[in-house]
Amino acid sequence: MTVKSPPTVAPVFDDGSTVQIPTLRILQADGTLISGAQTPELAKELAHKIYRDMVYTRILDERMVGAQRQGRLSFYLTCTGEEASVAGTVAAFKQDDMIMGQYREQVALRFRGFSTEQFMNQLFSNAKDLGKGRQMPVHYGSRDLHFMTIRSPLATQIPQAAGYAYGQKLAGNNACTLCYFGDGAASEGDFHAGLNMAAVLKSPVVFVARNNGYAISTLSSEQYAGNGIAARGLGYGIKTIRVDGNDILAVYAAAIAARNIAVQEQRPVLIETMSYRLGAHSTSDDPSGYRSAEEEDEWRQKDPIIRMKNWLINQTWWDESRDEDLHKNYRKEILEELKLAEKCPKPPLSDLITDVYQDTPAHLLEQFESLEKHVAKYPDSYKVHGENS
Amino acid sequence: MTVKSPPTVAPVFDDGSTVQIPTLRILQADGTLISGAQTPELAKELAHKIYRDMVYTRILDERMVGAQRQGRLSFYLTCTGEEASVAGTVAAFKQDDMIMGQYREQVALRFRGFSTEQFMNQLFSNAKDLGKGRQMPVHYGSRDLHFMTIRSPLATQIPQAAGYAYGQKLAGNNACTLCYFGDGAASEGDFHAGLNMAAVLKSPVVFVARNNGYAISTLSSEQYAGNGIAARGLGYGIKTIRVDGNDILAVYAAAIAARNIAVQEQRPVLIETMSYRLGAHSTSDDPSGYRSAEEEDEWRQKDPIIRMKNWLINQTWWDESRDEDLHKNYRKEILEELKLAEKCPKPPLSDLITDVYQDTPAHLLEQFESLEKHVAKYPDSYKVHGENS
Amino acid sequence: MTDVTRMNLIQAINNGLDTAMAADEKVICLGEDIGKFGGVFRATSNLQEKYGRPRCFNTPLTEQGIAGFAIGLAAQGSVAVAEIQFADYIFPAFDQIVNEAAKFRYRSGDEFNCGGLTIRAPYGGGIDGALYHSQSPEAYFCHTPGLKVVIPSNAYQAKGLLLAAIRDPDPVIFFEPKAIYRASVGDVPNSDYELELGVAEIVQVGTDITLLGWGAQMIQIGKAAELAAAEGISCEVIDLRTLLPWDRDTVVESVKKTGRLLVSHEAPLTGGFAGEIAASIQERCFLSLEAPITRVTGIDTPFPLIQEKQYLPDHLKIYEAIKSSLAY
Amino acid sequence: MTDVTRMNLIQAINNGLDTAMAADEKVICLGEDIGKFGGVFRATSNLQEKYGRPRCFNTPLTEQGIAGFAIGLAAQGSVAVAEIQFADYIFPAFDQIVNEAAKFRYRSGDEFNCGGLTIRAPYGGGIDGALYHSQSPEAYFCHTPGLKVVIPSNAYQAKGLLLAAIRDPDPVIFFEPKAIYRASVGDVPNSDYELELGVAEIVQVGTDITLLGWGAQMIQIGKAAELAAAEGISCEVIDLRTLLPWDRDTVVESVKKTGRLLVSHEAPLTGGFAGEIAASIQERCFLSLEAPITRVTGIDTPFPLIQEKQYLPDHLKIYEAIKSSLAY
Ligand SMILES: Cc1ncc(C[n+]2csc(CCOP(=O)(O)OP(=O)(O)O)c2C)c(N)n1
Ligand SMILES: Cc1ncc(C[n+]2csc(CCOP(=O)(O)OP(=O)(O)O)c2C)c(N)n1
Ligand SMILES: [Mg+2]
Ligand SMILES: [Mg+2]
Repeated sequence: MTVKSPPTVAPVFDDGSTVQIPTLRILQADGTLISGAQTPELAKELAHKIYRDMVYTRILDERMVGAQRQGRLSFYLTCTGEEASVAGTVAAFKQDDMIMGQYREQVALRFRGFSTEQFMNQLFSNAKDLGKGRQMPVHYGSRDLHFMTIRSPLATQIPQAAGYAYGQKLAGNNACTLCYFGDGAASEGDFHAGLNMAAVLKSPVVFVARNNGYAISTLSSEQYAGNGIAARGLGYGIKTIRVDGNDILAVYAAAIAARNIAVQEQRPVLIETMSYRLGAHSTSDDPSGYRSAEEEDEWRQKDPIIRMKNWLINQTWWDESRDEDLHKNYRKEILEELKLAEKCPKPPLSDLITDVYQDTPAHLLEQFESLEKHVAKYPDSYKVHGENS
Repeated sequence: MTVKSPPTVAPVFDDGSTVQIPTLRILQADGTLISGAQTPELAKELAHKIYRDMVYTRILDERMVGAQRQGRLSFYLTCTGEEASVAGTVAAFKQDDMIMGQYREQVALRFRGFSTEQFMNQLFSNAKDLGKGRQMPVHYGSRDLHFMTIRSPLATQIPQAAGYAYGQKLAGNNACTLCYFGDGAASEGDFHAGLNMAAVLKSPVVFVARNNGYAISTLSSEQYAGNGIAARGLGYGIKTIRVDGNDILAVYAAAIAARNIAVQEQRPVLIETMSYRLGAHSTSDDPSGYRSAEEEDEWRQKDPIIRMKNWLINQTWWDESRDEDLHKNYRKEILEELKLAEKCPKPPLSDLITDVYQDTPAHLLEQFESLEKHVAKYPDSYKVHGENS
Repeated sequence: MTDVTRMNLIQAINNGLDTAMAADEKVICLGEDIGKFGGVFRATSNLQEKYGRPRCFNTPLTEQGIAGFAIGLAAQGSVAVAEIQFADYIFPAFDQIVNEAAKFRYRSGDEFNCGGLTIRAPYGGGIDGALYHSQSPEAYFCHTPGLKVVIPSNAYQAKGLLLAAIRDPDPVIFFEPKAIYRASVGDVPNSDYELELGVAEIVQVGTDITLLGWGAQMIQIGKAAELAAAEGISCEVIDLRTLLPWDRDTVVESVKKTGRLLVSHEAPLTGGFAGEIAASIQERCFLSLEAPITRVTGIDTPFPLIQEKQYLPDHLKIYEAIKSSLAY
Repeated sequence: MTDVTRMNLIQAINNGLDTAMAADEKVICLGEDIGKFGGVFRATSNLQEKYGRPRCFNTPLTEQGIAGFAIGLAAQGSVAVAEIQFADYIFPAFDQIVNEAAKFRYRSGDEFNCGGLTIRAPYGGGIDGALYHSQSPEAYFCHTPGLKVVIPSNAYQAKGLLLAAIRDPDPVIFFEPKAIYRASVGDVPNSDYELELGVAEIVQVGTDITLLGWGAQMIQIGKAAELAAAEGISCEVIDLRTLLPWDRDTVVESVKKTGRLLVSHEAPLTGGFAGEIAASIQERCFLSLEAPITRVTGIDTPFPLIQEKQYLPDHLKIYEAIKSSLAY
């Protein structure tokens, strides 16, 4: 029917291994360009911003893992190792393009302008958390910054992103959607539904598959048998590119081109960023049970932040002393805000029942009334944990 | 990580349109071979059996659509136009390979030895139906014939087939699973889950995607934007082939090779058969609302049964008078069995509650007892429809 | 031009969708075969022709995708009306509905919502559809805070409730009793009107027992009430219309008066929504109840084919249960 | 070697799986991260090492695939024990479970079945897990004829019920109360033993009120019963253990004696399984009931984070409800 397919008389099977999907690379570990590579247009200020946000995120992650170990936080999850995959993509988009992430993309939120205080409010589920203290740490979201609130179920955002972008197309305002997910999430049925629908219905959405080699303990060789996630993009007829996710210039170059395609051609694009989850899956995880320190070390050599720093220094856009200051200032800022957020009161009990519906229905109000009475009877037993009494 | 991918400095996007997936063709409409094509090894008796079963199925379908129009049957659904896609595949498998179909593969069941009486018993939901009159017409199944009972929800059998075949692998008896589904069903999340799991876990299953251009009224151009279903196989690292589904020799050649791969290499295979649903989706459907008579006529010229007949005649394995006899005999047999099945009593009331569990639990027995009493009180109101009183 | 048109339930649905699309260009219809073909039950007939393909289109065959796509559309600010071809096929979308749509506003602290979402699906038995074209899955959704669940029982309700559902600020699951798509005929206003969600309709006032139901069961309940009336039993008949949140006060008031309650639905007994109603009403009407609350429902099996008539709770079963309750 | 080993609930699960795999080579464990890593809660620790990767393996990350694959395995004759990492993530598998596993035998007229299927999932609150690591979805499955639903409340039950579930001829959904995975410790026989499905356990005999629950709620119920005892109230405590099919007779007998029933679960009130129990018991114990059947459950919101303690039905709420019932 609708496929183009030349006739053949040879009964030959193809498992896709002949289909080459190269990896875009621009920057080498020492910060020099690969021969023949072209730097994408990237103004000094923007380069600085990207770098600063990556450094910020690294420090935030280190600090919060520490805070979790100290028992100040119930849970945390880092972006460590994948900062360039995320920063390099978000930097190519417009401020009002919608971002629908998985959970390991805090650098995108930082890039959009989420403040340290806002991060801390969410992490400590305090009364100032935009999410009203309802979700676990790292489930950030901000309407102002066009960053859809993170949810835990994997891959659900993928068909949603296809729909969101379709709505943007009908609205006709040249905005698009940027949707992140992991190599593990790409095995979910929702991945298939979302990418196929976006392709057929021509949604202006850029999918970024963060292929970091793991889904918790599950190796990507236990996740798929084909040529990564990119090979599937080809199957959907989606314009697809694979990039070195630790190479900020390659990621940025791909993302700029991807957004152009999405908005100009009103169709989806898939970027697969090849990288590595340098840390544990989350603070609940211990990777020593399933991978070697050597493997981790190997990837530490490819750190995307160091690589970008080397490039900036080569450009004479940066130097070590500025770098030290940057680190110091961020550490200080984060620690200060952490302390403030910890002390901030928790959300009121009434937040338990609002927003289930736009207007709280009678039966829920009734349930809440009797809960309030009960809590008033036993105030000591229902102190919100972390609450100062 | 685990993908092979050469580096590139060119930010080029690939939407898969450069990936060629040819269509295997052997037989021409007039029954002669395409130049350069090789006939697969196909003994005369087997060729006869395939042809007879295809003719049988065509006649069965015509007759039952007629019976439905006469109001003797509530529902029916034909294989018309796709007989070769199904007969050519099933013929390449062993009798105890498991078949997990969608619903349009009755010729496979016939090939396995399902009798006219058995077809009729299911279609008329009578007491001799192996399925105990519980599912709509065409939901056949037979443990003896290793043909898993058809269910209505689409694509659910795909991950099940991956699991079934995995069990066969562990059992070590060199059997495999043959799993059919349509171009529409291939959009379901279960398709993605099933093919990917089969690929990763190396299940000996042969998937046959019957691409007939439509899912009810939905054109395949509204179903996918890529290079059919085969292109996805490549993405999963599954050995994949596309064949002309109206060319019995091409289908059979592909299927023989596919089963070999599945069993020898213990891995999945995907065959995409390109064909056309010549009839309505079902007796509940009227295709004139969404496609032209011209389009249908065009495809009628490519009828797989006529093409095979021409080949058989060219081989001097068949002639028109035998063909007429065959048709006449089948028509007679089908009509006779139809009448018998119609008159056969319906399943007993007790079949309403058996098989929900292996042993019917107390609460259900209790519900049944009160139902029995009620029905006994109003016998006329609860005559089983179609039941002779 | 008159103010009302005589139409059947499916025409009223079509008319409701037409009205919604005409009134607000943000309204988008999507689903399997709903485009040019107009849907397997013709609910979307002519809508693509009238409003263009971008606003009324076929999707690929994936219910989880349809639900997810529609949630995204709604989050973006569109008003998404998704059709699931049969309620039996809503289960692949269960995660998107229960984990996503229902919790979208709550989990974001109202930063985001998908209130513009409505999911329509034909449900229930009566068409020789067997296991997979007959189910009544409403109870699954009624256990899910954040959703609204609405079921009309006639053409007038169908249009008015559908318009209210589409415009409701929360995600709504809208089940349509397909058995009476054509059989239920009535006068439907041509105007744009809404019937308030969460409000039950007292169909018939009575004194001896309260009969409660929704969807196609209202016809069985009506017939049973007639049979009972012939024996001098006065039934109060209530059509719930919205199951979540349900109009408990109206039911409580009625049961306090009649002292007896019968609830009927097609879905299997165990875990069906009648259980919730019974539990809730026995709590509030304990001292008024003169007999146990009775449930007349499907039995605890998958939906059968050949014994559909035996399986379904019909007017005779309801009538017998009324008599048993009165005789308690 | 002694006959029993002191272990916690998750160790008992691990021990039960080990026992099942040792006894029958057809038993296969599959799920996300369950292989070398042993599962995020360590339920499958060492099983891959012991029985080989073909019999205990990581799957790709797809719950609908895991369920479908496991159904296929079971249909083939294997005994499939699938893990869903959190019960909150069982919803993508809902169609495979509700439309497929539950109806597999029935629809085929017993030509085929997938009775060898068991799906395990940690469920419930108590670990600061918020909306998506805390849900109690048992009621969704209890409305599905063809399934069995089992929930242990301690280590001894966990092993015995799990072995019975794995060997049961019907598909079983097995929810494990993760809040007490480590906290619940007890003596567990080293032998291979099964606890019969469908049979409740009378944990404490009493006369004034029947308290009914399952899973981690049994701890709250136990504490409440103690508080009540201190006030001279004698509670009969029943652990349901199997929710589908549930042991109605045991509950009926108890309520006929005590005249009062309280049911507690973590899931939201509306549509929760306590509703079914209440509806069913008021029908059978109408004349014995001295007060309305009380439900102490989660409220009708998604599962919260910071107000988890307030949300959960705990011993104090149960205690208060006991007193209210007695004072009715
Ligand atoms: C539907 C669903 N299933 C399972 C989980 C549990 N889970 C959380 S993260 C994760 C691994 C995800 O891996 P990947 O998508 O590769 O992202 P990464 O963590 O590597 O960034 C799993 C299994 C979940 N959150 N949602
Ligand atoms: C999960 C599910 N969704 C929807 C349907 C309704 N339905 C039955 S057949 C069909 C079209 C299937 O098309 P395809 O897979 O191409 O098979 P074909 O009929 O062309 O052989 C649809 C939408 C269904 N049976 N199951
Ligand atoms: Mg990953
Ligand atoms: Mg098709």
